[in-house]
Amino acid sequence: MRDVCNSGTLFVVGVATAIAVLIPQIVNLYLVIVYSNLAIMALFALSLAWVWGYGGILCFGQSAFFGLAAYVYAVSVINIGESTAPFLLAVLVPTVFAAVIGALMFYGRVSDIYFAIITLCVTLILYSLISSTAGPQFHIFAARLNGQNGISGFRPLNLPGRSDDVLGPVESFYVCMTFLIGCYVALKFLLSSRFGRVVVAVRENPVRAELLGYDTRWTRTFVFTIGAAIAGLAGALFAVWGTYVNPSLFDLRMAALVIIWVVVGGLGTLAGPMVGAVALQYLGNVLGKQQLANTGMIYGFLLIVFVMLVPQGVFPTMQRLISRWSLRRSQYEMKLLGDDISKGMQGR
Amino acid sequence: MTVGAPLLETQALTKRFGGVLAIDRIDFSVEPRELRCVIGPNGAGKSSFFKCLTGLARATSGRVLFMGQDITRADPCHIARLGIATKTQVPNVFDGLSVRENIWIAANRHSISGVQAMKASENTIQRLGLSTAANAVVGQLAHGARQWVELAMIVVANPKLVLLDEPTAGMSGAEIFRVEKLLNELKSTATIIVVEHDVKFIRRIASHVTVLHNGSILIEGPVATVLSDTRVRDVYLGRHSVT
Amino acid sequence: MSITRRRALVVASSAGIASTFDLIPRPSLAADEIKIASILDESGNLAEWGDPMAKCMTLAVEEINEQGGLGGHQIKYIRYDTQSNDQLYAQYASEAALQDQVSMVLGAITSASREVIRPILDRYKTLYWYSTGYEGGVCDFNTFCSGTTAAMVVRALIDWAVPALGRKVYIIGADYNAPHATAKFIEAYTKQDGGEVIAQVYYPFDVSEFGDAISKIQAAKPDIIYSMLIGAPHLGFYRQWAASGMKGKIPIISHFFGGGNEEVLLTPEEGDGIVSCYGYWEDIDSPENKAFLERFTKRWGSNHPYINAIGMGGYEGTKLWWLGVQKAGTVDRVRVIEALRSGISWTGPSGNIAIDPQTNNVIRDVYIARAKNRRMEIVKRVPGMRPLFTEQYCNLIKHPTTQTQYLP
Amino acid sequence: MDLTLIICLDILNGIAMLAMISVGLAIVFGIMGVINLAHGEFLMLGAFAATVSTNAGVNVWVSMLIVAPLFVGIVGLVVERLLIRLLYGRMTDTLIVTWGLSLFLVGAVTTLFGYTIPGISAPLGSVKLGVYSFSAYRLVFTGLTALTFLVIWSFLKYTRWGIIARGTTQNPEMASALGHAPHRVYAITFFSGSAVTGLAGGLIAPLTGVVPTMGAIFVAKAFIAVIGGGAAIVAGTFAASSFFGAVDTLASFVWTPVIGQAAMLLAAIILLRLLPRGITGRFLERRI
Repeated sequence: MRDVCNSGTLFVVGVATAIAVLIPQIVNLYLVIVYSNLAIMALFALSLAWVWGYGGILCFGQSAFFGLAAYVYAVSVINIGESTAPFLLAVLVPTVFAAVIGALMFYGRVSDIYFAIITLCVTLILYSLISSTAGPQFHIFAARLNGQNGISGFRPLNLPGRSDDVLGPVESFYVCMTFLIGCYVALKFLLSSRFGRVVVAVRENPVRAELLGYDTRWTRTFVFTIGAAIAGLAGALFAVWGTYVNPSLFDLRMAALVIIWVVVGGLGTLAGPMVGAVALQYLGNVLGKQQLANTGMIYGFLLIVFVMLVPQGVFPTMQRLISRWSLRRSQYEMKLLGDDISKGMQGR
Repeated sequence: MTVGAPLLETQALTKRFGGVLAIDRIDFSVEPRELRCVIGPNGAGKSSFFKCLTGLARATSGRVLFMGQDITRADPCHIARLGIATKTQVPNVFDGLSVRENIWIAANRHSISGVQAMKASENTIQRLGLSTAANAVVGQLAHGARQWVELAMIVVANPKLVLLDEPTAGMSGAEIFRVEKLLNELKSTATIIVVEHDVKFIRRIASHVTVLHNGSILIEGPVATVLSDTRVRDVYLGRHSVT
Repeated sequence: MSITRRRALVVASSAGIASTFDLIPRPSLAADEIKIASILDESGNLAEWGDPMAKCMTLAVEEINEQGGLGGHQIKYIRYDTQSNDQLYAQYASEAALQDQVSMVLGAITSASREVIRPILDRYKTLYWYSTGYEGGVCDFNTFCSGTTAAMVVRALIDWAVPALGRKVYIIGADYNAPHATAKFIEAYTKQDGGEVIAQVYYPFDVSEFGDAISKIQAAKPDIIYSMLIGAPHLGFYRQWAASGMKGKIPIISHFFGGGNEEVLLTPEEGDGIVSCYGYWEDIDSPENKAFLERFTKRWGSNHPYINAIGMGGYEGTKLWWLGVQKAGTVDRVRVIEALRSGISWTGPSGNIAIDPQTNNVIRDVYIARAKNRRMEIVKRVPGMRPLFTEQYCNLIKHPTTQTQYLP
Repeated sequence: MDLTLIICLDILNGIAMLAMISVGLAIVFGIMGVINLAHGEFLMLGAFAATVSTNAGVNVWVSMLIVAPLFVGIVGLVVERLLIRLLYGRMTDTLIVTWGLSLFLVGAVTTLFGYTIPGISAPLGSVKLGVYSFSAYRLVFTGLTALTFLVIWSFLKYTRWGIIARGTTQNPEMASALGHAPHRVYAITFFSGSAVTGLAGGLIAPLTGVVPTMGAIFVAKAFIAVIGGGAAIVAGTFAASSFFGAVDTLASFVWTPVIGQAAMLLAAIILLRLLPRGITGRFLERRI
């Protein structure tokens, strides 16, 4: 059981590394830029895959942490210049923010759809607040927030400590892929650790976990915070990638999009949502170049068809196709085991 | 009846759900190493009483003392950490996980390392004859088997106090016999409170019985006397109503 | 329905093919082909602006090609639909510049999206054309803004309105940058014309309930309401205003009205009499405009929505750029920019437009018009308005390396 | 004096607006637990139906009160048959499908009608209050909202179908054991939910701009209202709308509309933090 998961992990890591190494060799600069964006969105999807798929926390406002990080990077890099501190700050701020919200909500035993709506509200509040900072009076030191227009044209990443060595598209792509693979592996390790199994247990049955002496409120807060940190990382990378931030990062579309990615990729897996994000982002990019019909219409239609054909999401479906036979067998074994238990119980 | 401080004690414990008075000023106590049965017709307040003890429900008034410590307002996880293990009425396990993982989770809470937890859970798996099923996903097991896994999760936690809500529900005769043996083993290390309907089973395991009726204690005492008491029979037959 | 499905599926498969192509690096481009691209929201929230812009640009390109292009080189026009999603702006800008290596990008509707792609196109040395009317202040050697700037239309509108309608101006606007910035011009010019702005109130885009606004205005009793409301939800104001029986009691002026074909979305009972000011209206009565409308109808059919200044921007931008190319005799970026800045002037459907070398913005005619029965009747043509605010700060002749937007 | 009165009217109207756009969602979510992300587009369809039919010469009241609900109800029925039915109990899949549906509907309507269709103006004139004047239609709108709520409430409380529907919510197996196929109940529920949404769309058609993308702005507000309301469909939505609507309008009046919006969202957060099961989850247990 655990071996399978490991080989799966290795497979995913292998593929990702191959992509990271090969892409810049075989494709031109533009596609490297596109793929960087895909990597960033995959990382973003990964954060929700963890929070929702493993923590069992439906967070409808994951984009709040993504956008917050992007804004923190933009504002602080304009003020500081050298990009290392701003980058770290950009990950730190949403993490702390999430820890506070999480503690507030989970210790109040808010959960399920109610938590989802609260997080959505948080995003929308950020949207309306940041949108209304058009005037010159809204600025953080040197950085003017600039309302709907957002901030653009700020510095991308540079080599730590050496503010003249600004990273080009290819280097940035390596950075994105490194963080993506890093986070994926880190989460896999976390899941196989003692804590990781407790996390899954809490998702499976919070009441039982409580009765066994686990503080689900703390567990949930912690899981949520980790997720926010990863989303923050993605957001910071996004700001670096596009060198622009604006309130659309906090709008309903963005909030829903990441959820769609996760479901399309497959809830309850880490690799699936990454695939989902890449696939859907790429689809949108490709559809934007055709003039046959309204893009939104086609996109929506494809989504519907997809769910009808691939209910469990891409990744689990693939897994099932691979192990259909063995699965049928295991169910048979399961029955035998059931009998064994009752025998065993009477045996002694 | 042994002397000394009670392990668990409730003082005028009361719980209302909305307008309904589920349990009404219950004064209850068990001694260390005792196996106490709590019986009563449906709606007598047995489950509510348990909920208040485990922290799943907050008592409206009154106190719950465990080894002299007030746990009335404590959270379920903190109560559990004091050494109170619970089996709820319906099998309450991690359906998505394997038998081994279920038991490991239970052991892990108070083990210093994952390895130690693994050892503890393996022992329990052996002891309860679950080894053949160790990798089965609990959700796919039969009702009785899942109850059994839940009991294993209690055993591995080696608790001071065990609360069992209808441990034999949906079990075959042989399985019930098995549970009885397990309880007798547990009794040597822990205090046990069992909610049960099966009178034969009660006679076999318990020395003392508490009868709940309409949310308060109707009668309490040795099995024989209590079960032969007319009021108890009336209550079960629904003739009697305490005023 | 079934037809739609089939079409969608066809598209899906073709899309798949396209994507596989993308994975392979493209060979260098055919030499005899001039490529230009538009990056516009042709679907999603902003589609009602993006779609006509793309149509107008298509028409311009086809006209140029009919006239033989540049020395026999035809123009290939690439359309990117950003689906009202700023991320795609960033991606497509890079694609147009790096992969398609186009000679010119015309694109962005909102200022936000413009500020996303302007730095990218600067970085990758691709000529950028922004044709939508905007708040003004863009000062970038590589960027040409052929739309009206807020200062010029406000100047025209206030100079006409304050003497004619009264002194007390009440500003109600959408809560984003352009209105906040423009309000400063309104205040300044109103004061110069002897009037005063008595109040300003701003609404988020998604507000459609204007009860409180109407009550506040009724309490304040201004002579003029200057509206900078925009988008469908904000139409609620005009509707609720009329429904409250206020229509005609206090005149409404707005240099935003008409940009989203509000005069069509509103009924005559609601819309008639609202005065606006833009660089182009379909109702302009000039031979150039008549000819244009004929060609447009011939190309896109007669039941197209009312063509407004924003849509026309796609046509103007392409034509102006083409004048530069013809003058330079090449599509080389630097030479075309020089040619354009050497004083290009053009009389088209929207009257005269001249490029101002100091700002890379334009000096152009603007038209004050009044909504009447779902069309706009021209009240006054104001010739040769300069990019007033922009030219105070921006001087690309002295500082050609500037790449910024000055905000009031 | 006039001012306070007018403010009260505005607040009432704000509440009515929120309540009206939410109640259809409340029915679908409350009884079926289906999160319909295309709710906004259903509103849009209602508005389009009303506008188009009015422009086609149908009496404005007929098209708002009959055509719009009927049309959207039928659309809802089709959607239920083709999509939702196959996804019961699969909340996450329903999320994507309805999201896809919303994109599809926007695209389809755009393709059919274009971006701009001639709008319809509010019937009835205006009423004067001292220096103020107030749209009579908006008063009627408020009244109609109240009426709609009354009808739905009494329907759920007294009619056989209402009771069956509520029963199905509590316990589908039980309901089907009693011989009521949940699918049939759900189909009818989705139809009526969509119809009410269509009605809302029709009624707001003269109040706002009718364009294919208009739905987007309503869906979030509607959700917050419905979830904030909690278990009870009618009472909950009503309570939540009243609370949020009042907060929004009042804050908009006292400060700025931006603050109004933020205040409403903040109120929602605080509310759900204090009452983790929504308003009625706490106070009106087991009500409609």
